[in-house]
Amino acid sequence: MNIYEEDILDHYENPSNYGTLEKPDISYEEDNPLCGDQIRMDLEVEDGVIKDVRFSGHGCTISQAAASMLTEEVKGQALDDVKKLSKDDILEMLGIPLGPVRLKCGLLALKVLKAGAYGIKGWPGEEDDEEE
Amino acid sequence: MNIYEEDILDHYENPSNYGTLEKPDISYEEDNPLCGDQIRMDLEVEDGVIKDVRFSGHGCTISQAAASMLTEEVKGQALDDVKKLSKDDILEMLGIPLGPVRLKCGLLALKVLKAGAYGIKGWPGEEDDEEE
Amino acid sequence: MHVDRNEFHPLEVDRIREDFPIFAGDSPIAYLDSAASSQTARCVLEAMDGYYESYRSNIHRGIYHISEEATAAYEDARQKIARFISARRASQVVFTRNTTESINLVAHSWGNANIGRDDEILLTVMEHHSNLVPWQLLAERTGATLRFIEVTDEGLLQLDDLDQLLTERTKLVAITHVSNVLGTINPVWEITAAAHSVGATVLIDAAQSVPHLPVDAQALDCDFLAFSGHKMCGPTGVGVLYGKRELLEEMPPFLGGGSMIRAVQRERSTYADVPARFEAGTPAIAEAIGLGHAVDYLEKIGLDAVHAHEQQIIDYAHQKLSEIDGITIYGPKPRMKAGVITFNLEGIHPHDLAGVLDTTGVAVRAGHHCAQPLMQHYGVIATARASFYLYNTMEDVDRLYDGALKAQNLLARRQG
Amino acid sequence: MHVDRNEFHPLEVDRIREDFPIFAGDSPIAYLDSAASSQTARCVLEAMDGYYESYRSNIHRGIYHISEEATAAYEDARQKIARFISARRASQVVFTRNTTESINLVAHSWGNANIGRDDEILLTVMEHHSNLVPWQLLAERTGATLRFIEVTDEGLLQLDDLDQLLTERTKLVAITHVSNVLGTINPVWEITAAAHSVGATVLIDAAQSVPHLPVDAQALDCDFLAFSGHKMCGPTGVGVLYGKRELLEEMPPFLGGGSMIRAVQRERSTYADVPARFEAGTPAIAEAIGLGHAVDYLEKIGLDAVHAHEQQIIDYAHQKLSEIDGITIYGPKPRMKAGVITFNLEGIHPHDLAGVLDTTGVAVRAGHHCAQPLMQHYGVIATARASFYLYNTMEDVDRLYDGALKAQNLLARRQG
Ligand SMILES: Cc1ncc(COP(=O)(O)O)c(C=O)c1O
Ligand SMILES: Cc1ncc(COP(=O)(O)O)c(C=O)c1O
Repeated sequence: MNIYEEDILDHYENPSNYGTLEKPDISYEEDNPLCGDQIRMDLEVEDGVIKDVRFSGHGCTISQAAASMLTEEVKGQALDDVKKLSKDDILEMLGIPLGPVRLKCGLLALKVLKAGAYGIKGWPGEEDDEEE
Repeated sequence: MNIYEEDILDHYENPSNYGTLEKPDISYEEDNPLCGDQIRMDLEVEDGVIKDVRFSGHGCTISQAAASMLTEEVKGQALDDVKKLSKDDILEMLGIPLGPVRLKCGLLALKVLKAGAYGIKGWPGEEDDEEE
Repeated sequence: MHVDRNEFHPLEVDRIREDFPIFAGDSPIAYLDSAASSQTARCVLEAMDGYYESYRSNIHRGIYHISEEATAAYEDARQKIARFISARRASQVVFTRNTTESINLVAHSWGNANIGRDDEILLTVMEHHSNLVPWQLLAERTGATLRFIEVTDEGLLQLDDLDQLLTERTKLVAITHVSNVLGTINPVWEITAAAHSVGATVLIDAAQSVPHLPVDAQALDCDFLAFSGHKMCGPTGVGVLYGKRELLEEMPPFLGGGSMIRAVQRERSTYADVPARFEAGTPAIAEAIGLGHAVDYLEKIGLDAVHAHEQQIIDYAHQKLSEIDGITIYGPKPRMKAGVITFNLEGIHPHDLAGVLDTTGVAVRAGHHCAQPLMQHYGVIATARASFYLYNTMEDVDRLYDGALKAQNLLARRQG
Repeated sequence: MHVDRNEFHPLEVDRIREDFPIFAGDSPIAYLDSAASSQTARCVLEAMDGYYESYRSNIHRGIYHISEEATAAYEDARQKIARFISARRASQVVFTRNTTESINLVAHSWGNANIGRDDEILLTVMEHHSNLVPWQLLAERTGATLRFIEVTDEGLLQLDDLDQLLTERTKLVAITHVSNVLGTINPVWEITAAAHSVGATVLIDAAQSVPHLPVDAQALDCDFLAFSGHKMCGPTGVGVLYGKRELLEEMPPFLGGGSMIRAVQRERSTYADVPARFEAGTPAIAEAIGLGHAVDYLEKIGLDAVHAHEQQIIDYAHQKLSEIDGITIYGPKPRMKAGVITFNLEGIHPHDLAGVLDTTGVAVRAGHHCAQPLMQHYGVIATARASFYLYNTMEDVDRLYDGALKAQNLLARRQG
């Protein structure tokens, strides 16, 4: 249950798809004001499919590793499939349980990605998972 | 510890000095809005000494018995001595311990008497017992 | 008294009583004051002690184990309570200190923003002071007018003239679900529907209903619902405000401080989403966790069963007390009310009645029950009130009856 | 580490630790987050369980035994707390939920009545959000202006320009006694005297002082003082507002409801005397009783001894942590502060530091500590904070040190 697994540290130290795209079709950025974590996602989209993706920003290991893993996952995926990604998918990628504070860190990249995919304001919001 | 001692019930049923004075030198009245207990005290005062006293009003056994006992006690006393009467004097007269709610009932007569003796507004207030 | 178990005991009261420490011992109290505050279930105390003994910490921001555990337990309690009152989302449950604070929160945050000089607030004459004084204060701040649904002699709401009372000036209807004095169960669903038809917002004071009846906030369709943990087998120090999502989200903050912010600058701040926006400072963590367990406990037993049990008791209490000479019972017939019986004995001050009952180990309340306008309606200053809950028995009623007779013997000698 | 007992252990910490259930067991947590919320003493839990198990009832109006007992215990707690902070009268102690509510009570009741458009409220840059946001909201309501005492790089208040900041427009000075981030003990007596000389009212946020230092409200001469039970070995859900008698007596009610009234009519009410006027609804009864016992506990040990103990620890912690490469410690030297040490390790996010420390059983807080303006002053978004209390040991500091090195090994590889 150690949250500093090698896998996470590897992604933190050598993140995949780190950087920006020159002409992204979609670009969205958000921060977590509580801890200052910040993620930007640039997407190149063709026929509804993510051709390329880059993330940038800074923050704790969890937020950065989650972003790195997420970019690996979604490259080549349909935008509509990205919309279906959930909290549980991120937890599975990270492979460790997260407490409530770290969960916000872990989900920041997904939040940014989804907000981008939905076109920011169209997104129903992360809280909707809660609905019964 | 039974609060319905015969002594209290006797005073309740056959109160001493019940009634009003025709020309009181001091007359004061107050109620306890929480339970509706009401006491009026009429005093005849000569040279600073209570020559005669009557109480009237209605309420629970404790408030009425305390008023009755108190009138017996203060008849013939100097007004200045009345000002010195305390919560403990009342409790001694009643001869039983009182919980916080009934204490308010038990002290109503004293409160009215003191307010009268001090001239209502000059009275520092019952709360002052609390001061350290 | 020998009774048919199925008929009179839908609850296994003997087993239930074991869940409440106060009834242990040889001469347990006949506790007939649950409408003021109920006993607290042992499982609730254990849950709170569990927090204090093994994961005591502050919530929300902690990154270490026990703080994460505390946060999860606190939010879990919110989920449980949301489910208990059939709220759509957990975020519609705001933790407060008690019903009183819940109502004041609405009066300040929603009220200041939505109520103006020409508006009317419709209440009933049977409101608890906690659902009256906050609106008096709001009316003072805004110039709005209070109006009242009257009470019939039987103790029901006088709803014939509801149509006249509800106009387009009515901005808020704030009513009690169950009267804490009369026990009357008000038709809050119908009143809510009528209020909504003129565009009014509806707050239900559920302090006496959520502990005793199944309450479904979505089905009632009310906009706000307020209740207290200490009346429903929970601890003191925690209450709940439920609100419709759109309303809560639009409401400005009430108390400012830690946890209710998004970002703070020297001169101004932005605020967190609901429910955090309304939970400034360190909340009643242990108490919220305890209330979650109280809800588990009540759900396990079933609110239908609790209500049925109280119905049996109150039926019997009416029957038995009616035998007493000189008794006046206030409020409707047993079938139309919850487990409360309020009465006076001729010539005996309710304080004295309660005092004599106390000498026999029977605890009832005496006074105005924080409902002075209702007392004024009945022309009395105080009454005695016995209120029942899942742990009360028919024997408690017998003890109440015997004690009342004893008080008459002792105190009503002047009569005769 | 071998230490001279008299020099380093004015408290018998081993015995004290036995009073806190969380330290039982083989591998106790190094709990370094008492500034957020302290552990609760066993005697406090026992007092609360005692209430729940043997005299559980509502207070104030009850005429039966257990309610009288509960009322007496609740009021007794008020007396104890009054004595603890050297208030003249028990009625100057108002029970609230926490420091945050205490401050909001003043902002609403006193603030709305006394603050106007041309008035200024003087704060400091090191205030907790709970002593900032309520004044922002008051300023929004009234049009008043907020002004700030700056913080020096060393983490002290910049008092040189206090004379310019304090003018006849200054109506309120609201300052923290001890900073929850820097540990700075502010010269509140001097500031209060200066504020009074221009006629300003003074509120002291004592959330971090009352638990850790002897605080004498009369000697400080402040007008209001606010603190929380959960930071001083007490339970969650209860806090205190102390106020000068004349001020409290003139203040209009804040929350309306049961217990705070004298007499209620349909359209208007008259209000009870203080403190009841400010305690609407059923209060946190068990919690207030618990807090009374926490105060007994702290008094028995002695606040001087507690402070001296924290001084020893914080001295040692400064010494030890200063050895770490790349550490920045915020705030003044040990001798000028209470038992708090806030720091950052270069290249390591405080969340990660706290996360690694957690894997070694060390609990510290990481974040903005509800003091974003202070973070902005230092140009950081978050820091790590270790805070100490009477039950902490030198060994806890060693574990903090070891954990910090571990975090560097694990996470600072990018550096170097
Ligand atoms: C200085 C200071 N003020 C106010 C508060 C708020 O206390 P509470 O959350 O108990 O209301 C805190 C606690 O974090 C504090 O440290
Ligand atoms: C109908 C009703 N409303 C409100 C309240 C106030 O509840 P609390 O004192 O928990 O705020 C009560 C409790 O007496 C009540 O019976």
